[in-house]
Amino acid sequence: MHLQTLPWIILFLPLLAAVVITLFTQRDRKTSATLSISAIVIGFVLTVIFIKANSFNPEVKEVSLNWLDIGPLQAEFGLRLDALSLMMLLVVTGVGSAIHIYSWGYMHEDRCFSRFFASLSLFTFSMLGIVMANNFLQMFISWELVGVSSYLLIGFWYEKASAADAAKKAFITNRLGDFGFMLGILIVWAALGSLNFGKLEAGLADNPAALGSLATLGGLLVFCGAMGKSAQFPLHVWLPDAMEGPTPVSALIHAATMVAAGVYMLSRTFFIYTPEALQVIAWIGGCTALLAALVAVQQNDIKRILAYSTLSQLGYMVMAVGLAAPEAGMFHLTTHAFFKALLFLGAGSVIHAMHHEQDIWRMGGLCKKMPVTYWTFMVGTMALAGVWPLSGFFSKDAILAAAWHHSMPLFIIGVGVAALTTFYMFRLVFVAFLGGERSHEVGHAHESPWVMTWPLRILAVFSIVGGVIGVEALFGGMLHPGGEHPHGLAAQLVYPFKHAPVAALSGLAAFGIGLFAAWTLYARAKEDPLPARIGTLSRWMRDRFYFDELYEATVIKVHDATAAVVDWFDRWLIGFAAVRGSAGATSLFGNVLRFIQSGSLQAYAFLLVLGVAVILFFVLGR
Amino acid sequence: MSILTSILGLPLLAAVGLAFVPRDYRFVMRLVALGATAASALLAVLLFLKFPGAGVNADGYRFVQQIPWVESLGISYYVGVDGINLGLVLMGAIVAFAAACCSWNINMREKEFYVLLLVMSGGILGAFASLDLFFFYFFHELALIPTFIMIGVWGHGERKNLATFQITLYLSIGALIALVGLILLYVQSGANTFSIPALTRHIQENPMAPGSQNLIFPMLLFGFGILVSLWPFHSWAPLGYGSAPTATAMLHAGVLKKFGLYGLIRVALPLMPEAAHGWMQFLAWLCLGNILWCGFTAMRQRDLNLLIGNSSVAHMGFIFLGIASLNLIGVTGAVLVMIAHGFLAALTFGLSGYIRQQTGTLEMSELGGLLRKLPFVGAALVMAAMAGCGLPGFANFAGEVSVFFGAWQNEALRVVMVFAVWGALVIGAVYMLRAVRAVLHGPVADKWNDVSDATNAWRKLPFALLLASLLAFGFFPRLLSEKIKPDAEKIVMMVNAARPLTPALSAAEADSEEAHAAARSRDTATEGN
Amino acid sequence: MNVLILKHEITLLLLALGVMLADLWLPPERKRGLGYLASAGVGAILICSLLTSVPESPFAFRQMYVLDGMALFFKRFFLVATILVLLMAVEFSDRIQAGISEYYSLILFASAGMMFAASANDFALLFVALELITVTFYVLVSFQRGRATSLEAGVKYLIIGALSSAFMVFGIAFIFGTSGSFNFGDIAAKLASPEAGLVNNKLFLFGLLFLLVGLGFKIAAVPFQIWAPDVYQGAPTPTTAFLAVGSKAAGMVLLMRVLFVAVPEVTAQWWKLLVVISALTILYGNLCALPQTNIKRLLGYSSISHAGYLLLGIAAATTAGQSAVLYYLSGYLFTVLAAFVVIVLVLRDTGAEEISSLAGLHQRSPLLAAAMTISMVSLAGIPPLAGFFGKLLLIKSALVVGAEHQSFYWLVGIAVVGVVISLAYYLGVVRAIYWGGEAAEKSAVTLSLPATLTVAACLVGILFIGIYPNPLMKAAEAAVLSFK
Amino acid sequence: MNVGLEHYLVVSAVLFALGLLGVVTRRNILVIYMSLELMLNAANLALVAFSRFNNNLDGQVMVFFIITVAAAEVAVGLALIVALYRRRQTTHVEDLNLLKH
Repeated sequence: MHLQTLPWIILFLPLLAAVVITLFTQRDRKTSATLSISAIVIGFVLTVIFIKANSFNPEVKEVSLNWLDIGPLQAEFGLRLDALSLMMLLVVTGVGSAIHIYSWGYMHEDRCFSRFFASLSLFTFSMLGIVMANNFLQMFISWELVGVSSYLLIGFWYEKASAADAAKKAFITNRLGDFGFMLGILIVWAALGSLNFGKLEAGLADNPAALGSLATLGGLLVFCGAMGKSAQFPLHVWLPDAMEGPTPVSALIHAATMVAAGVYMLSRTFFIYTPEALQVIAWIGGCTALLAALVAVQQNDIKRILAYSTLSQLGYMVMAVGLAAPEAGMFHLTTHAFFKALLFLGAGSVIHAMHHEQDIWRMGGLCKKMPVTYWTFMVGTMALAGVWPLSGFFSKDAILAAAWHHSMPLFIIGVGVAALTTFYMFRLVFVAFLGGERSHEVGHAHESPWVMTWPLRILAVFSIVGGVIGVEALFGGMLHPGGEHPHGLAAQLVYPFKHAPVAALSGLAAFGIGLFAAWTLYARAKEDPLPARIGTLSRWMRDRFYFDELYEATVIKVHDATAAVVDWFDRWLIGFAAVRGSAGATSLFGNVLRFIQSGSLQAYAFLLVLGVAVILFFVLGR
Repeated sequence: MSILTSILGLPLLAAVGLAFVPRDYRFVMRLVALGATAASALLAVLLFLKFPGAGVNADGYRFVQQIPWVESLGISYYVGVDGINLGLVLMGAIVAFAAACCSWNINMREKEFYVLLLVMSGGILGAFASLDLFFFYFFHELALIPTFIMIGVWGHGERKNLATFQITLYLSIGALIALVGLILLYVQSGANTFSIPALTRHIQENPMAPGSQNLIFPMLLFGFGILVSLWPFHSWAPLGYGSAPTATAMLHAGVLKKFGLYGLIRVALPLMPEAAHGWMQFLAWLCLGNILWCGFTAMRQRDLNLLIGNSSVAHMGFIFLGIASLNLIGVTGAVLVMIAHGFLAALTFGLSGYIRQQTGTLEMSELGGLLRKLPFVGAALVMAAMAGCGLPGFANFAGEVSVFFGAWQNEALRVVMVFAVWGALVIGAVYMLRAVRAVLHGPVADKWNDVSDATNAWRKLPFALLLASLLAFGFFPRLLSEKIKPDAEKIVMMVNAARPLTPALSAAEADSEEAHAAARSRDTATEGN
Repeated sequence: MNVLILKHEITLLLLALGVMLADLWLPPERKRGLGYLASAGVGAILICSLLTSVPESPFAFRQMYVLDGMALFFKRFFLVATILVLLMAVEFSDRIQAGISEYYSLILFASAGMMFAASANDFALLFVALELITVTFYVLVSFQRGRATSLEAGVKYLIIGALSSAFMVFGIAFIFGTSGSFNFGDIAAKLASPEAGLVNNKLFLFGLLFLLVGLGFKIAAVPFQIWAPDVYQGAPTPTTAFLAVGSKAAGMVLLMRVLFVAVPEVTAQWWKLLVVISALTILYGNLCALPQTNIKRLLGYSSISHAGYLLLGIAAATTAGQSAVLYYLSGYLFTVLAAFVVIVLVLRDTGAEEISSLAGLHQRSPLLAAAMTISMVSLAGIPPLAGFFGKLLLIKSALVVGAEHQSFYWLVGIAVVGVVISLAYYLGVVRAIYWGGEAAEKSAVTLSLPATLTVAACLVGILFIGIYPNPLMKAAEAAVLSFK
Repeated sequence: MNVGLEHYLVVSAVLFALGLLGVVTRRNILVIYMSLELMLNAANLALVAFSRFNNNLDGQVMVFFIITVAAAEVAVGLALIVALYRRRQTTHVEDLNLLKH
């Protein structure tokens, strides 16, 4: 049984839900939510059924329809079903389901409840599209759709100026990346004559030089797309701002899906990158990881901390791909999806309880008020920090191991970031959950309803076991065939220490250092002690290294200035001088000319005679 | 009688009929206008559905009808469709109906308005259905003149008068240059016929002299170019559209403007292939003017209609780029964008017209937060903006992406392409989102408390119809592309059968010749598969 | 000789005399209606002319007079024009203090002159026919004796007209002196024979140029256009209309006969002169019309520009060009008359002739507003109206020649520029009608049935010629054949 | 001295030129009008001379036409000038300035 239609159903159910909600059930909140949630839950169930039936390695790997074919442009609409996409499918629908269910509780009071679920479903559809795409163009299409649905979700509270601006910023920044992505696709297509991943891979395998001189450039351009979606330096600025959206959205975008799309795409198209391109990718990933971790240390908004943490982890993943270890990147992506979704939903639970207060310095002592949230959050934190045997340890270790093998500087950065991660996460936990109440809102806080806590519990379980359920082997088998991959629970538990002990131990050491630093600084802090200690650096970190300001001063200014200049020329040179000028000159000429008609009869007679004379001269005079 | 004659004749007939309806019978007038355009749109849908099965004549056209008109000059009323104009006729008919629907707020001189609207609709459809150069031009002008008068009489804004004069004179210059070019083509081809198929056949056997080609082609290029607001001849468009009544802007920006592009594809390329090769590199750079220049200008607009007008000019750049690529993908993509942009432009102008009617202004600094008050119209505007910045799912994307692939295939255009993609993906997004941000997002001001959404089904219908068309062709572009492809291929073959004759225009021409050859062989190779 | 060959002219003259005599017996209040009678009579002649075909021996009076296809075409043209002008004159009669029946009969006399001009095959007949027209027009122009502008226009027309007549006569004298004949056929034969050397005879060419002054005056081509705006503005409106249509067409037919029948060799030599004159005429007319505020003066300038377009067809010197001229003139006939009828009907109460006084016309009379708009648009040359197809033919004929003489491309370019400029001022009139400002006068315009029919006839003519050109095209082509 | 065609033509041309000069320089409409008649007569003279030297009487017939037409023209013209005088009390060309530009 191949169940070939199942993937189609999985893909289109959310779209159907979005359409039905938009067209018919806008007013009926309950039906809307039910539709949207059941679409993704059914999707999850069907995915499980499909994997059960076909395992992660179906016989038929592709099903496709013809979407557009014009001569050499053969654009299919197809689904590629292999381990990579199926695992990703599982993650997206699984984590997505949890977030959808959670949203029911979180968004319950919002008046645009139906719209929210419609957007959420649209987003799910787009994301599934990226996951299952079997060709570049379809991936680009879903890519764009993800962009727009994230625009709709981030700007969900569009009446708030900051939300509307953040949505715009996210979309446009993504578009900058997509610009490169499109060009990359064009280069690849022009050189290899196909868009289909399978055919491209086969083509490149046949003739590795097929991309010619543009190979590195093409790869890097495709990577640009990933930079936008996965918020890699220097296109990372949109992600923290995107926190303006409702928290489930942040969870969905930052945890499992949108930002992961970039890494997923890199893994999917791993075959086109040349070593040079990979090097650039790795360094960009490393820089992002470091930079974001540093910034996260000095943020006070709970969601922003998580946002920068996401950035930092994405940096890890991208670095992994750059280090020619896409399986490690995907592994981390998967585990990260679990614990980061968990963290965001936990943060959402906190925010919900705190009546939309997001400053951690106004929280404190929440562990008693919200035990479920606290403990699940703690699990997430530990997983993120890389505590053995939680999922984060294994995936992060895989990346550190890859770095150990390939590049010492990146390894050092990686370990440093790991320490920073532990530091800022525990800073968050110490300040927000432990200690005394820092504001009276904490007094009113209480645990969230079951629709919100159950997703937390489920995600917490996955955050714990995610590292040892065979994900790594699965990705490894596909993306890194021939390499050794651990099988069996026990083997997986100890694999890191056998495979690359230095990396594993460094990771654990980093955790220790980070925890210790956080404990010393924040366990009993009333206010942040860091600014006093490191001064300027702290300010730089808090102000996100002034990247927004930098863009404001460069990219945006350049565009605005160009637009102003062009507009000026358009208005005055073309519109006024050339167009209306010539009209004006004509009319002026007419006005002058008509004074020949002086009204004087004698002048008329004279002119007539003059005319005759001129004609006589020219016709006969020569 | 061909179904095409009914499609274009119904609005014209209704216009004549309306002239005899007493002016107090407003309801009757509206009914006649709606009925005629609706019938014409339905017939166009029928035409579209029946197209693959209909009989083809020797020249590859279907649903043809030919009536001799002026024998001594070889003018005949000759209508017919192939893949290239089929979609345009469909799009024109649907937009005409939508425009008629959007005219409910006209409350002075309805009679004249509806007569002109119907004449315009009939003229537009006639221009696209005609296979005779004379009628092709004739119908276009028939549609153009009502545009001017409608802007003058029912237009709005302080600069209405300037807008009317500017658009009239500017477009007339373009139309006349094109006319002179067409007549010259007729004269110098020596075929003594205005029939496009006959002319094409004649020229395939007796190609035009290089001198003639180089004389006529620029005339058509710039004549048609002015009509399509090719940079730098675009400044009529934003102001004109900004001042035009809703229906007029919808019909003109959506449909009538495509006339010049259609003319380039149908007439200029196949009949003057050598000159086409020589000029295309130049055209490609000009179309960057549209995409970037007008995109940047759009970013600076303070009035929503001006912004949309500039963006519509910018979109024309993609169509030109598709044409300039001179290959199957590019030309097919260009036709796709033409159709898609038709729906889109009509939609955006319809929506902005609605907003203006409700708020009395389109100054973006005055507006804001309207999505709360106008959930339907606002959502439609968001979708339109998204379609405008090339979001997949809308027909524009299918077209633009084909244009990109087509233009990229032509190696001479790659530098241009880099900028074009920038314009499409980044600049387009910037100004479109800026408009959404300014008009729909943000807090809603108290003064807009009375603004009401389109609740009535009739009010929603035009927008829903246009959106549905955009989405239908966006999801299933093959509905169009499969029909366009064979005929686009014929044109591309005719163009590429000739060698370029003025390499002076581009240094890269020598390189690109190989590319052409490669592209051609690839074309034919895939054709073989 | 068959005198019946002149039956149209003779009947027309009798009709003119009849109208004059009827004035003696008719009570004053009935005199106005005489115009209807006159136009009915002209209508009868028109029908008669439609039934007439070219006789086997088309000549009369020692080949002075010819009734060929061209003559017949123009006779019908003039008869149609006369009918419409007479109907217009009836509507205008309130503003003519005395002698309305004389006004009618003078129109008929002028019309007879034009019909003779259509048939002129000899410089003597040319001169006499032209003078018949001109002298009649002196009176017609100054017919509103109470109005100073009418008188001034009359005097200006008189002096400049007489001056150009003098040039023409002097020219004819030299043509006669060098060629030894007045007859077009004889002169053509002499020109064709190389031993006579007439083509290079400077005196002959000098005479010919002087002759062209007279004809140029009639059609108001640069540099002989100078009188036109003043006279158009000052003259009573029906006279202006008749000047614009009849007098200009008479000049055109004579010009064509002279250039293509009498001196084809010289014409072939002088194409450059014609191109230059045509270009200047187009530009001058259109540019000067741009700032005008008086509608009649504007039409005066516009009529100059149309003379330029017509000359474009003549400069091409091909049968296509000639038939284009005929076609264009026919369209121009209905178009211009429609405009003047509207002017007569709208402005007869106020007497104001400013463009701005058309304001609010769309409310006062939608029919007249539409008629004026259509007329303006047709004059600009835009489909589906008469002016378009005419311009198309003219441009086409010029472009054909362009392959040989590049200057024609420039000429076409200038014509295009002219059309665009003209659009600006024609649109100005449309603006005044529809959105130009507040109307001073708000009452509805009352239209009599004949007036409505006149307007309708003009509109039908404009649309028919514009939309279905075939019949007129065939007629024009047939008429031009008589030049071969 | 033998009077040849040239002499007649020269006289005729001189007459014509004088007439022209009168038209262009004189201010009184009546005088201008007389100058115009002079020009017509110059043509007449030329015609008669040509007729004589060409041995073709057509020219002289033409002269009759011209005289007749000129008479008609004068009749109408003088009437017009009289009408103008009665309305405006002037026969000066400078006073004809209502219609211009």
